[in-house]
Amino acid sequence: MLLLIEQVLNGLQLGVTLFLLAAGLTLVLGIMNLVNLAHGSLYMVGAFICASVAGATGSFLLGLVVALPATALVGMAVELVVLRRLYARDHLDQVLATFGLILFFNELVRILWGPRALFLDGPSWLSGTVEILPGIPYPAFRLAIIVLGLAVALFLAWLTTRTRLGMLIRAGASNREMVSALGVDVRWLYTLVFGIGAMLAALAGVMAGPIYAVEVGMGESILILTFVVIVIGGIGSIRGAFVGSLLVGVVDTLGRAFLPGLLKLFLMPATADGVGASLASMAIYILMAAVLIWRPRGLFPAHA
Amino acid sequence: MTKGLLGTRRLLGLAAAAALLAAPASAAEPVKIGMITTLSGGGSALGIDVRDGFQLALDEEGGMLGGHKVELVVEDDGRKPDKAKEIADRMVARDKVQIMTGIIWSNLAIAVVPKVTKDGVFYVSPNAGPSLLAGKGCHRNYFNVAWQNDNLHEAMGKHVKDQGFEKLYILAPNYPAGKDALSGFKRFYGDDVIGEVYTKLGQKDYAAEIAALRDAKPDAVFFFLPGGMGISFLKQYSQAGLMNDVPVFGPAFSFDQTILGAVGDAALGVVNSSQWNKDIDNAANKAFVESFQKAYGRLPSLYASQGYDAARLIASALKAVGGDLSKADAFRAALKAAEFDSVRGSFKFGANHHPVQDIYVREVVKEGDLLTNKIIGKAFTDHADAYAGDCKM
Amino acid sequence: MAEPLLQVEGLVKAYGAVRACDGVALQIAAGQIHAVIGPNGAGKTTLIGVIAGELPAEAGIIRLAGRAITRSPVQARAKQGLARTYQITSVLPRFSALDNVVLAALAQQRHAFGFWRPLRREAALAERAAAALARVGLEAERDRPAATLAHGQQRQLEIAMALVAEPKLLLLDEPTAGMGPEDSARIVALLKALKGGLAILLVEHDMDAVFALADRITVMVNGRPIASGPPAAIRADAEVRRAYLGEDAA
Amino acid sequence: MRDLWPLALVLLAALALPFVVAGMDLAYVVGIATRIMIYALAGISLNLILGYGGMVSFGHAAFFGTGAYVVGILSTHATYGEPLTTWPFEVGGTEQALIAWPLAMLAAGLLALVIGALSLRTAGLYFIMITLAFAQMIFFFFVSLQAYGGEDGLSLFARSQAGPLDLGDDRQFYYLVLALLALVLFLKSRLIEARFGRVLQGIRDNERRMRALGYPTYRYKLVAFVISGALAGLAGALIANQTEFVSPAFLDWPRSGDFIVIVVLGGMGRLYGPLAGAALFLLLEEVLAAWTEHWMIILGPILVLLVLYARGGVWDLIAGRLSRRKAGADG
Repeated sequence: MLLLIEQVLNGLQLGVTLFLLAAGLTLVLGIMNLVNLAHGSLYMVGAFICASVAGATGSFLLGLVVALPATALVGMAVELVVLRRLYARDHLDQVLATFGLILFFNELVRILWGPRALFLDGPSWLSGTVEILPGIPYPAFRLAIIVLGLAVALFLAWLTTRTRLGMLIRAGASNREMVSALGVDVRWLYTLVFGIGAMLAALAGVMAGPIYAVEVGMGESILILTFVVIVIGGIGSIRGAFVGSLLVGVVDTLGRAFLPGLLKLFLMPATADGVGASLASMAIYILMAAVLIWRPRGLFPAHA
Repeated sequence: MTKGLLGTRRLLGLAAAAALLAAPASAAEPVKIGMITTLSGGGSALGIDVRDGFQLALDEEGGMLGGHKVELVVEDDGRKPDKAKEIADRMVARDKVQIMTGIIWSNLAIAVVPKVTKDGVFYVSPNAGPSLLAGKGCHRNYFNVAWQNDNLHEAMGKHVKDQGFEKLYILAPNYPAGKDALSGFKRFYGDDVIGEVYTKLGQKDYAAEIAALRDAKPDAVFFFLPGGMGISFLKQYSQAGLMNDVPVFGPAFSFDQTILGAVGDAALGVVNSSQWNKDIDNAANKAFVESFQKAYGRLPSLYASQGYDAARLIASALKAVGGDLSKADAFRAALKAAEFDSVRGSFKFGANHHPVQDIYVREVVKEGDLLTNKIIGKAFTDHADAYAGDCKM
Repeated sequence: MAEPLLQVEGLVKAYGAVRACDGVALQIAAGQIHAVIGPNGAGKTTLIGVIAGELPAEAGIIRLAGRAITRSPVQARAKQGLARTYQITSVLPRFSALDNVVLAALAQQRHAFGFWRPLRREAALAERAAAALARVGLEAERDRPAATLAHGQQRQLEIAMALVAEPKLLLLDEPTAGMGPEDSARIVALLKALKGGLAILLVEHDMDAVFALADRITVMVNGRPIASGPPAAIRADAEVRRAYLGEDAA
Repeated sequence: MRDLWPLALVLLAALALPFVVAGMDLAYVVGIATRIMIYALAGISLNLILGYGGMVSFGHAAFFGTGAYVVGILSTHATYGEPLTTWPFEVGGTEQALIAWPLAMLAAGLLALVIGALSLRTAGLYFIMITLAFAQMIFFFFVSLQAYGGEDGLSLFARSQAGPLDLGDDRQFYYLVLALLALVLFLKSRLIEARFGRVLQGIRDNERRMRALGYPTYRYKLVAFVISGALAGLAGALIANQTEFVSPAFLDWPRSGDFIVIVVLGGMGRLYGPLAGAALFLLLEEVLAAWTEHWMIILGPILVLLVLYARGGVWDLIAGRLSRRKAGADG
């Protein structure tokens, strides 16, 4: 039972990490109607910048403070130079161009930082474990991720519903002309939103750095998971991204943790290990298919 | 250094060369060696080290191996099997390479090696050693200078058994090399483990596995998670506070010089197995470590040592036949004899052309600020792989 | 009166809190032109969307020739004899005028899973399509891509696409929208010529056109029909004058 | 008829190629040309739904790889004489192209039926992401398919057998691929002009209109998706023979990206576009890779520029240049 609670917590934590990435992506998808495969590249850039700064200064927090605005700038530069020209284009153009950007960023990072993975560790005061329940020591850094992720979710909810910027963002999504008429330059609004998305991606990368490997290509596998999250949650919906992330995190974690054991009740142990591991790796896709059959536009479709 | 498909000049040169082809290759002509390795994309650190190690041996002799001029053609396979296959076809047909080497990954080796060896090319593997090529699919023109894939896992199994650990929890990715790794481990440890877990290939988050592992209360953990997977696992294992309670063991792949920097202090003190380390005490190794550092400004990795040994092995055989590869049988015999000073010290080939070598037990230590390995013992002396019996050459 | 061709009862369609259609009832007899008028936002286009099946109704019943089609998908309604044009012209821009109509004619066949014989060699379809083009006066433009046709011509093309299916009921959403007087007059003449052959539900802002064409008129305000009757009665209706026409008259 | 002469020229060149290079050390060129044609075939299959149907599938590698695996698995069973299944009756493997290749198309087509039936419930962005995700799922399925090599893949003992042909001979294999490519192109040239093809293009241009006309568009799109999947399966069966090897790397998602690049590079919705696209893409990769190991840093921006400035593919780019030059001369 305790193990189940711990595994659910693990699932939530994975979900929150995914949410950090999915939130930025869904913001850009929903508002600019732009599919940005290179979102994973920004995640990677954020992690690499943080790792370099932390490596040079020994301070994770300093790395975080540098990486967020730096990645936002990189993102805004990409928006200005390339993506801005793609808003009016169809999704195919966007897929193709941002596919090209992935190749570019992966290679650029490899030239700048070399082919080897980088080292990044969290701050020392988060290095220990916290006993959340008797007998379950939980890594403090993972708890920090959960807290941070929830804070970001609340912040985004506040930003989009309670602020002038949020109002402009929502208006911009449905009515470019109206926002223009209000005297706001939509182009800069979009650049700004993209910067926020890039910053969220960098935050995800920085927080993932101490847990996962900081290496070239780290953005792609997680990007596909993020797509699954967004398909489940509904494009453009922060709420959907949040629920979708947690669902995917929990299903993936519980699948890995318990499927092989469950199958051992019916199958030979060796077969159960193999089949269980295979099924677990496909669990989230099956979840996605199920949601699609039930709700083709995701759980919380943002636009009718 | 690399050759393109459309180099017009080259095509013209080839057309001219074609006219001369009737004449037998004289010993004065450079020996052509084709290297297919991974230089871009994921895992390119390994390919780059193999290439640099090989190139170092070449540079030390001033562009020669065993006293004979060598032309090295390097191409990037991008870790795609069909691309590797195409490059191999081209190297055989166009460049007329007589010796090939370089492939890092087992799946690419399986795609390329059987075909090129059938075509009469000698293949010297600096890394990939799948069981197929050591057993059923062995070939007289195929030599593996590094290992059979299971070697290091077997060594760890023996070491862990010798240390008296009784409740073992073992994990590896759910793919053939992962299964081979765990069965290799169990071959010398025994089948009695309390947990055997297969994870998703490329998985990043191991929270679920680590929680289950803690729950099972093992007294030691063995894992095989190459590349980024191992980095992630070790970091998370350490963060979970388990490093001091339950020691982990693994093969050298996750504790190599290419990776240690990224794992950080989490790896400190971990015991792992390897057939090479920079502190193996022999003249060849000392010279290699020193000149590699001088040439490239970094410590050599396991893979660099394998690339270097591959070149040195080829050099010894070229010397034996005077650079004349038309004496295929003599060349093969010279390769088999392996009369070169391996950086590993004693080295010889078994009947299936795979190494019979010592496997060491190392510990991750800190030298100044730099994480590296120190040999603390020997798991095997003159260890041969388990598949040699299946090989009918 | 015989059973009406189209019968709509208690139709409701809401967008959030706004009820675009709120209890709409309509009856159209075969061969009649029934106009729906009303101020902007009265729910006229929504009504057409719901009848055509592009928007789901929340309540109410739609019957076509006695059969309830309230839950049928768009393409099924089309096969039962419903055709429509759009407020914003909707043709296949890369196809020639003739091919647009050919595809419309082909839609009436049981299926279009032909993989071998080129469509343009199917003479029967081409003949029907050419005839429909001729009816709307576009025979000279048959080989021009639809995207290059003038706005008024695209409207005519849409009507041809609807006609070739020989529908029982044609839903026309502002067929003269955005047209100059000359083009408008041509459309009105065209619709007049069609009169009697099929029933038409016409949403239109041009009152001259409405009163020239319609057999019956329904006035909608805020999603509700406030009056329905022959043109003369509507013209005389005080409530209508106050709510809608009055503003025009003043 | 005037438009046909470049095609005839290309065909003639293709027919002559193995003879031209036979005398030289260029025999490997035949292998490269074969690979280009196979990728062109995959591009043609994707072009059917992407260029003619407007469906942006980002998971086409799944069908390509499935086709390859069917050939690989059947061949392995035939080589080792182990039956595929013993229940309800014994079914053995085969090396016969006439059996294995259609089965590869069938399997890929069935997979496309399942994935398509689910994915086509959505459109636009959802469709892109869902096809990508499903393809990734199939990728993981083959990675964990222990019995057939998993991530390591499967080596074929030999190429398939096709009657009197010896496919092990690169030249004969080349001609067979050429013939299949020509056949598929011919069938597709019929299909896109026939009822089905025209309806498909109508759906691409204006799906809402087509529905209002009475077309059950979902059904047409699904059939196109299945045909496309089956053709990709054929391309996969050929690549398995070409490399004599199959592995999950054939299904990894960047390969789906490569296929899209091939289609767009050649010009979407052009019958012969994928031919030009495949040749250009593979050769570009070769040239850049020969130049620098950091070739992707050049290829990436090339793709971006292609999207921004050469929307219609190289075809239009060349045609545009020519017509502009002509216009300049006239003025």
